[in-house]
Amino acid sequence: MSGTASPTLDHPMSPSASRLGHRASRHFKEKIIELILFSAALVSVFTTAGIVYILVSESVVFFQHVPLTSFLFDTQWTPLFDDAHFGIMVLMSGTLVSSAVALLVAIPLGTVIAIYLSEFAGPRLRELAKPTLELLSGVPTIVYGYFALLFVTPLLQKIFPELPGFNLLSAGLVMGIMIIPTVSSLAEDAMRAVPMSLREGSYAMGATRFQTAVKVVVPAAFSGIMAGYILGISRAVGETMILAVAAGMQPNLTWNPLEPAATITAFIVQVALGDLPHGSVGYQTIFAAGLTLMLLTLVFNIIGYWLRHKYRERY
Amino acid sequence: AQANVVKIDGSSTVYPITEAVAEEFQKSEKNAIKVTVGISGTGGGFKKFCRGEIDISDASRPILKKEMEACTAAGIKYFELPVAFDALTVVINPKNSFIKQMTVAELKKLWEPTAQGKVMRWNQVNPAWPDQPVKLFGAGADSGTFDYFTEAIVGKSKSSRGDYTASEDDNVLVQGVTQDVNAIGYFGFAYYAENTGKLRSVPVVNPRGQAVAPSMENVINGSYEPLSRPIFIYVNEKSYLRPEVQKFVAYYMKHGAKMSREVKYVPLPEKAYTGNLDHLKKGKLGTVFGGVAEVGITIDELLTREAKL
Amino acid sequence: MPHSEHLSKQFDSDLEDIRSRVLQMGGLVESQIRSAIECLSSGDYDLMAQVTDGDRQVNSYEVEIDDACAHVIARRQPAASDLRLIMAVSKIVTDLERTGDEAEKIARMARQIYDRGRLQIPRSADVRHAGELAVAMLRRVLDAMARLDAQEAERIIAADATIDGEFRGIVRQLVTYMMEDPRTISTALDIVWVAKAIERIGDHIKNVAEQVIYIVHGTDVRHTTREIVPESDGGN
Amino acid sequence: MPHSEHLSKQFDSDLEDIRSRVLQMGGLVESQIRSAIECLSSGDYDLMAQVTDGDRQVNSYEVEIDDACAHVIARRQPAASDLRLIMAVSKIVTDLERTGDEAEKIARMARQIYDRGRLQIPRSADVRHAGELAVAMLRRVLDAMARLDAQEAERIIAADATIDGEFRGIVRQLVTYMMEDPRTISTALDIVWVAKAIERIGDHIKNVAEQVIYIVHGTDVRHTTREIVPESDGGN
Amino acid sequence: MAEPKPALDTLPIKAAARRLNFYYGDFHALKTIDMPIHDKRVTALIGPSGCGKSTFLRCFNRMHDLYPGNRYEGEIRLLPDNVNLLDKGVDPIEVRMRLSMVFQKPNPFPKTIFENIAYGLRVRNVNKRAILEEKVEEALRGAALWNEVKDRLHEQAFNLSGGQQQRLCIARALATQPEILLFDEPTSALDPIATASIEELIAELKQKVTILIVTHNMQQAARVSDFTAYMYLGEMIEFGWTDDIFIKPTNPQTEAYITGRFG
Amino acid sequence: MAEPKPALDTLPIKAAARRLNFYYGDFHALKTIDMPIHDKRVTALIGPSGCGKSTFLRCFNRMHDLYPGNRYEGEIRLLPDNVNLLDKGVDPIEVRMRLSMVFQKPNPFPKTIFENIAYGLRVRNVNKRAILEEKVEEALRGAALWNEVKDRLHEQAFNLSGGQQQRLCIARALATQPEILLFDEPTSALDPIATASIEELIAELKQKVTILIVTHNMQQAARVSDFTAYMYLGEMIEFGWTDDIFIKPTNPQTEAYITGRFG
Amino acid sequence: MMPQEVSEIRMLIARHKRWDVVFGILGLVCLALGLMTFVTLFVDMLLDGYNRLTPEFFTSFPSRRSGQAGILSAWIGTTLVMLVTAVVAVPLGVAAGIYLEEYAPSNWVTHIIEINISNLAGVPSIVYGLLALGLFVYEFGLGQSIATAGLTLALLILPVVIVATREAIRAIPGAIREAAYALGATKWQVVQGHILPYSTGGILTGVIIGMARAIGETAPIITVGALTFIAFLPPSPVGSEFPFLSFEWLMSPFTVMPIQIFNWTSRPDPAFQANAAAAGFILVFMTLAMNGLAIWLRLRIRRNIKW
Repeated sequence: MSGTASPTLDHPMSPSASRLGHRASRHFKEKIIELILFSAALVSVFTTAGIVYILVSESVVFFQHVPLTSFLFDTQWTPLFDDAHFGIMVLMSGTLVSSAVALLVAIPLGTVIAIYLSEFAGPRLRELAKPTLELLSGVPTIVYGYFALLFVTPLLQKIFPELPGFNLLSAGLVMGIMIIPTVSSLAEDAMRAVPMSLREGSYAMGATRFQTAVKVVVPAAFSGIMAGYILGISRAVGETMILAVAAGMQPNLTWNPLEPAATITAFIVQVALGDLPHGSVGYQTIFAAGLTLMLLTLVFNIIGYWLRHKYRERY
Repeated sequence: AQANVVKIDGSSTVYPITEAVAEEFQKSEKNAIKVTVGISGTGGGFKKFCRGEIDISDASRPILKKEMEACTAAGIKYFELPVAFDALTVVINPKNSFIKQMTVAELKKLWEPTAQGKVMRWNQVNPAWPDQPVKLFGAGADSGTFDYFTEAIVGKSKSSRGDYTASEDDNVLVQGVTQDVNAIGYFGFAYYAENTGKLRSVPVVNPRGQAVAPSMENVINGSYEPLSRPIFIYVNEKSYLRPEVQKFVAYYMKHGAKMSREVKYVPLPEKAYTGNLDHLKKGKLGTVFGGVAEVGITIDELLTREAKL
Repeated sequence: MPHSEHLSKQFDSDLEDIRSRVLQMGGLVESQIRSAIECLSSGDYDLMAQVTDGDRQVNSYEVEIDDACAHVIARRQPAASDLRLIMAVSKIVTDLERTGDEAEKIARMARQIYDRGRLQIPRSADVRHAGELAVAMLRRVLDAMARLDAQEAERIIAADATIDGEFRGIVRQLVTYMMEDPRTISTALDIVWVAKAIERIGDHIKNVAEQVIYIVHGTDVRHTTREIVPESDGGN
Repeated sequence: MPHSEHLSKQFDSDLEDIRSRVLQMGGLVESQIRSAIECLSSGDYDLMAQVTDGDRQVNSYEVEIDDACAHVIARRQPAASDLRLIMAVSKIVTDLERTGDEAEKIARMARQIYDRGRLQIPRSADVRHAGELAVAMLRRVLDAMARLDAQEAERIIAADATIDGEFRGIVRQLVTYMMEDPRTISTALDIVWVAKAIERIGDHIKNVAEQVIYIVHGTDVRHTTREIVPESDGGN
Repeated sequence: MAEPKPALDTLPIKAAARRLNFYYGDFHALKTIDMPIHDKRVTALIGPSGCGKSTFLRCFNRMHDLYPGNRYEGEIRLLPDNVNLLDKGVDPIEVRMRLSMVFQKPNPFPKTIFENIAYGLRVRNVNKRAILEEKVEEALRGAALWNEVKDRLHEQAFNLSGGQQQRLCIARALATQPEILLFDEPTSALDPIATASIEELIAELKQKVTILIVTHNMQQAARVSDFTAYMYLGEMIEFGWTDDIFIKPTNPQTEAYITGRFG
Repeated sequence: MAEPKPALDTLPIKAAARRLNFYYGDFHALKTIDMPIHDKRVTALIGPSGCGKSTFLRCFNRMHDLYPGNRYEGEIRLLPDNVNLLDKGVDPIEVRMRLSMVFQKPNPFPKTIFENIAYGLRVRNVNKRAILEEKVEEALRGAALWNEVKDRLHEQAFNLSGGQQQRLCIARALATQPEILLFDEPTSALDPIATASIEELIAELKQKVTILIVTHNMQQAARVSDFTAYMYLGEMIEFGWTDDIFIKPTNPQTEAYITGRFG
Repeated sequence: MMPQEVSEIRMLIARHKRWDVVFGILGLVCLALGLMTFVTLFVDMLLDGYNRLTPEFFTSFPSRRSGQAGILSAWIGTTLVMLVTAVVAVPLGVAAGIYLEEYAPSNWVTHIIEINISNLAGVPSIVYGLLALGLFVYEFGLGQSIATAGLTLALLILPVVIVATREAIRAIPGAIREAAYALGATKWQVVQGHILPYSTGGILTGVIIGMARAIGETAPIITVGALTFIAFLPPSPVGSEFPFLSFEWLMSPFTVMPIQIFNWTSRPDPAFQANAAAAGFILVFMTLAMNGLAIWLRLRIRRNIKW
């Protein structure tokens, strides 16, 4: 209200003058609060900035010693050796192969479980199974690492007698199992969010449960399911301890999951624990590797972002 | 830093001894003095040490030039105290029937960088051995163990083939060798000593031509060569002014031998520990290695060097 | 027919308003007829003027009630009995208004008769009787409407024949009267118009009664009983 | 008034149906009047019977159309022009039906006159003329309704005065006629009834015209122009 | 409209509920309902919320079988083959293939317009492109949607307006040539104009198919239906010609509801 | 009802839109609207979906300020103090304290019945228990809900039925004694019976407060309002007495909409 | 419908229904596979560590003798680190979530923040370790303290808390918000009186799930360099003298459960594997309890708030 406006006699609350006074302090308080909240939101940006700063500034030192071309195209990764090679492809292959194995487990199983829980299981089974399944992602990964090494690998060796004690396959499989709840939980949430009316629409056409699930519910929940996959991929790519323990930290440019190999994360944790003098090029490799890892997950996230926007649910 | 806390960090190799000492020390002091022992690796340990963040650095190798410079720059002076010997042990699967012993040359053939991707079968190392694939396990390239092993075997530090399973966690290597009949690996003696049932050590032919199996005695008597090495703790001079650090170091020197044995390391002779105490008392600072890692130093050699300080 | 209330009190009051206005209008028309008959016998000029005035009021009732009906339909979308009530009321007010017109016409005739200086009106007793019959019928039909009494409405429909009979009798006697004394033709003709008006009032009342039946049962009885009833001669 | 179609074709066809039925009914009534007048001059008994039959058809038109109106209200909740149409139609059919009744009455009078053996009917030309006037008016009003022509409707309302004038003239002359020859009283009185019927037809047509104006403009012109128009004496 | 209405019992019947009872767990939702569904006519079910009208409708294509704890008693006979739709031996999927349903909110599948309509046929293993195309066009024409969408059959169905979506759902239901079309408050989510177009469509569809529609909007029942059934508390209170129900209902409860005196 | 209606310009006015324009970003949603809101009367806004009726209503309590990219032009004057509600200098919060709003779907807070109604007072720093209790009772009585809930004021509001919830929202709006009560399709989520009770309440409330209501249901506008404004494509097509709008609208567009000829 | 057509349809249905059965079984198998893995793990750890699950295990410090080693410093360290994590991540995350849902204008800054958060959620935990090493340990000089670990894990779960907060807030119907604004509430009044109370459950669930993730994190803490022998407890946060509260513990060295497990698993003495299994069992049990709490909260909220 403009300051000169006549007081509103018929208004039961305080006269306008005092309301105006109240208003000034109110505005100030509101602004301060907004500022505080905004600062909190900025923390995440600072975190990213910090990560990027740390990774880039250390990597810059690294790339002063190592040309980018050899980083990208060299086929050996022996940064700590006398004859140092810095071919990140070696670690990348390990990362991608192990992730691929994990996803080959997690995506089909996770999706099937999600469909099963959302469309087939009774409410009681669902209420019980979902949280129990979610515990799979709560188990410390170090535990999984030994599980892969001591339980899964010997089991696999019965099938592939040639399988070395350390291999991407077993680490990937266990990682896949660990990721199942990430995939299934998000996918199931997305499917549950599909309105009952769509399902009823399908059933009313004479469709069976399976037809309804596969032809209607899954396409409708596609974006949410994708989000689950992407998060699963991120977790697979970023997983450390399982691989450090069970995959064999052998820098090995291979696409064969039956071989041992090192991944980016495993390398970082290995160096972090090692006896390397800090500040050396060898030590800086972990930042270059970290930066690569970060970029890799960024790529997946961007793909995920794009997919989600393209197939956003509209029901 | 916190009062009454002795901060130790560094090599995972030295860790078991330091931990054992710390445990007993705290008990004897009725927990009045607190000790923390971290594992940041020798490099990580020195980094912190030279920043003045810790009082004592565990080191599986002598301090290197770069680290010395860093310490000098930060104005940090230190006592170098050898605490035990570690015997790098070459192990094979107990089911392996053809290896009785190995020479350094054979080991080199197997581990040198040029072997990568080429020497893949046992008979390529020694025609007498069968045509079986070789599975290699070794310490991580960032570890002192790796540095020492390559120096001792290949002749050049950090010079190794890359296609082997490397792990910081020696238990992982134990598992690897245990699971594969054609495996060969190397790591600290302690891990072998704890897993004698699952592994078999390979006697290595020393420069004198004797094939010597790793054992406490063989290290102490100097016959296990060239794969035995001394391990150290470095004590910050300023920290040593603090009574709790003094007490701890004193305790370390007094009980170091016992504790080393307990955790399957090779203890130094008693005089080595008293010598160390002597250095401390006399304020003899610095390293005797001049910033380079050497191989094949026997206990005697070590003692001689230390005494010269 | 449910006597419970609408969920909308406004709707209830709208309907109640219409119903009571119709009854008020009916009451007014009733008194108009009574007054007009009274004029005929008394020659009271004031009363005649009053009837003329009253007719204006009847007319405005008609307009208002019709308006109200349109509004109820537009605003309330009535159904079932409510709808039948509105539809019937819209018909009833037309009949009531025309009944009012007939009353006014009677009053006008009375004035015309008295203007001519006639003091003795032929067959006035018969006319009066027929008029009273009509008034009674109107009261009964209003009552039937108020009570939603379809049986009474049926009786009223039957009773219309009595008024028709009275009318035919009056006309027959007036014809005789005129033949006897052709000078009375003008006056007698006025009386014929009065009788015709009363007969017509009876018809309107019958229409109203038919609508009452429609309100109650939803059945349209127009042109059904009528065709069974023996044909009236004369006026209708 | 929009001539576009309803979103509901069914509603359109319902309304169209009602409208065309009203016009059919009007056409039928028109021919009834024409036939009745014809009866009067020709004495054609067959035609008279035909008119009586036709009236039954007119009646059933009324019932059907009223029923249709109720259904449209119940099912379609008409508003604005649609509502006005329905409300007006419900009034119009009453007037048309009563017009039909008057036609039948004329035919009945004709039969009565011819039954009495009268071959020469007094003032028959005048009556015929008035009748033709009424037929023309009815045709015009139906046309006005079909075309929603309110101006024409207003002209029709004004034209009602002409019929009223004709009626008064006929009655005045018949009175003279009766006075001259009292034996003709019965027949003359029948003619009076015929004239009265025609006058009444004029009134009904006027009512219809008023409803046409209501349909078009939504204004109720009843009892407004009427009061300005000089009072008619006699019948109305 | 004004032609005399034929007597009820002379009209052909497509289906009939006979002593139908329905229970949600312990709740007795439908109480001994008897009602005919006249062939090629629109029958509307009206009544206050919770009266069971939707429940009744959903019995016809056994939608209640999707949720546990529901129980039918009595019969719904489908003519001419006189099969009891509620019979345990009758597969609900088969029932749903014969009776199509259109729901309260337009629920097109997240597919193209074409695939939405083809869905029912594909479920029936009709996969030949030519046949699908023919049937889709036929269904779209039937739902008065063909002209609006013929150039964008392969766009996502969600791009359609609410009213078009609902007509798409009707087309989808029509594509399988159902014997009865069930509408469950098909316009409650639509604006008045879309509602009018759906009502118009229903009026046209009854030339070809029997229609049963639930509506909470009395006026809609009045507008679209030939027959109206008034339900209350799970009971069928009155069934009759819509004109009669809305102008002269015989049951006082129906009267009360129709006139807004409910309570 | 049938008394002659007073001439429009003799009636007291509570508020008036003057040359009001409104933009959602680039979209010109309201086009130069002039309209009076008569004091202690019910004014209904009708028109097809997207005509801007809700947008117009939401200008009155500056709800558009909650979302970015919205822009007002022109004035809404509130009488008697003749303040322009849309003035930049006028705090939208103050506007909202003077004009209450009831929404499409009942939106009680997940709090107790008492706290729901007390909320508006608490926002105004009224915290004394006695005053709150008094005002809550008054508001509940005003919304014809007191008798139904007086014994369970401290139960969760969600336990109420839909219609009760909406009356609770009305009570909540009333508690702060607003000068104008804005209703945004208040019954579109309710069944016919609850709808009737809300309409009844609106009829009573106009004794005390000026009411502006948006409804997509023409019949509802006809039932509850004294005045009706017909809007189309952001323009005010016709404003007048509800009776006139529904029986003899003057604008052919209004006529077309009212009679269902829209298109 | 013709009779033969009916029989055709019946065959079709039967064929389609076979898929229902096949998929039902497949789903159960997959589910069982997942659940069995967990159970195997859990039981395996229990069996391995069963003998070590004594009261002394919880009250003993680590030791080089496997039989005497306990997890006292580890579980207390974990508890304290989690405390720091919660205290830092919850207010920050909730505030950020509120800002983004309720305050943020739709501009490029907001967009960046949003994309950034969704990216952070996918950043591998080890990268956080690198950040913490560079930033907290070296730049801020916090060393290998409880504060460093707490802050690191707080940053790690910050996106989880933000996303959970946003989702909980988004679940509040806009109508509730509009209702409050329409009554004249200011933005903060709306947040304080409605947004926060109604989303508390959802936020809590998210926080607990985030914490359950953080509690098992090993890699970032290893990267920070916190693999430590600690045979004493941090200073008590509650003092006997004024001001009774001490924050000295924040800077205290520490160890946490996963680190302890990692430590034990890499011991030469195989007897430590039993310790590791026992500690692993306890850690899994802790996450289980936290998840259980989250589920319980979720159910409770679903019961109490209906929109």
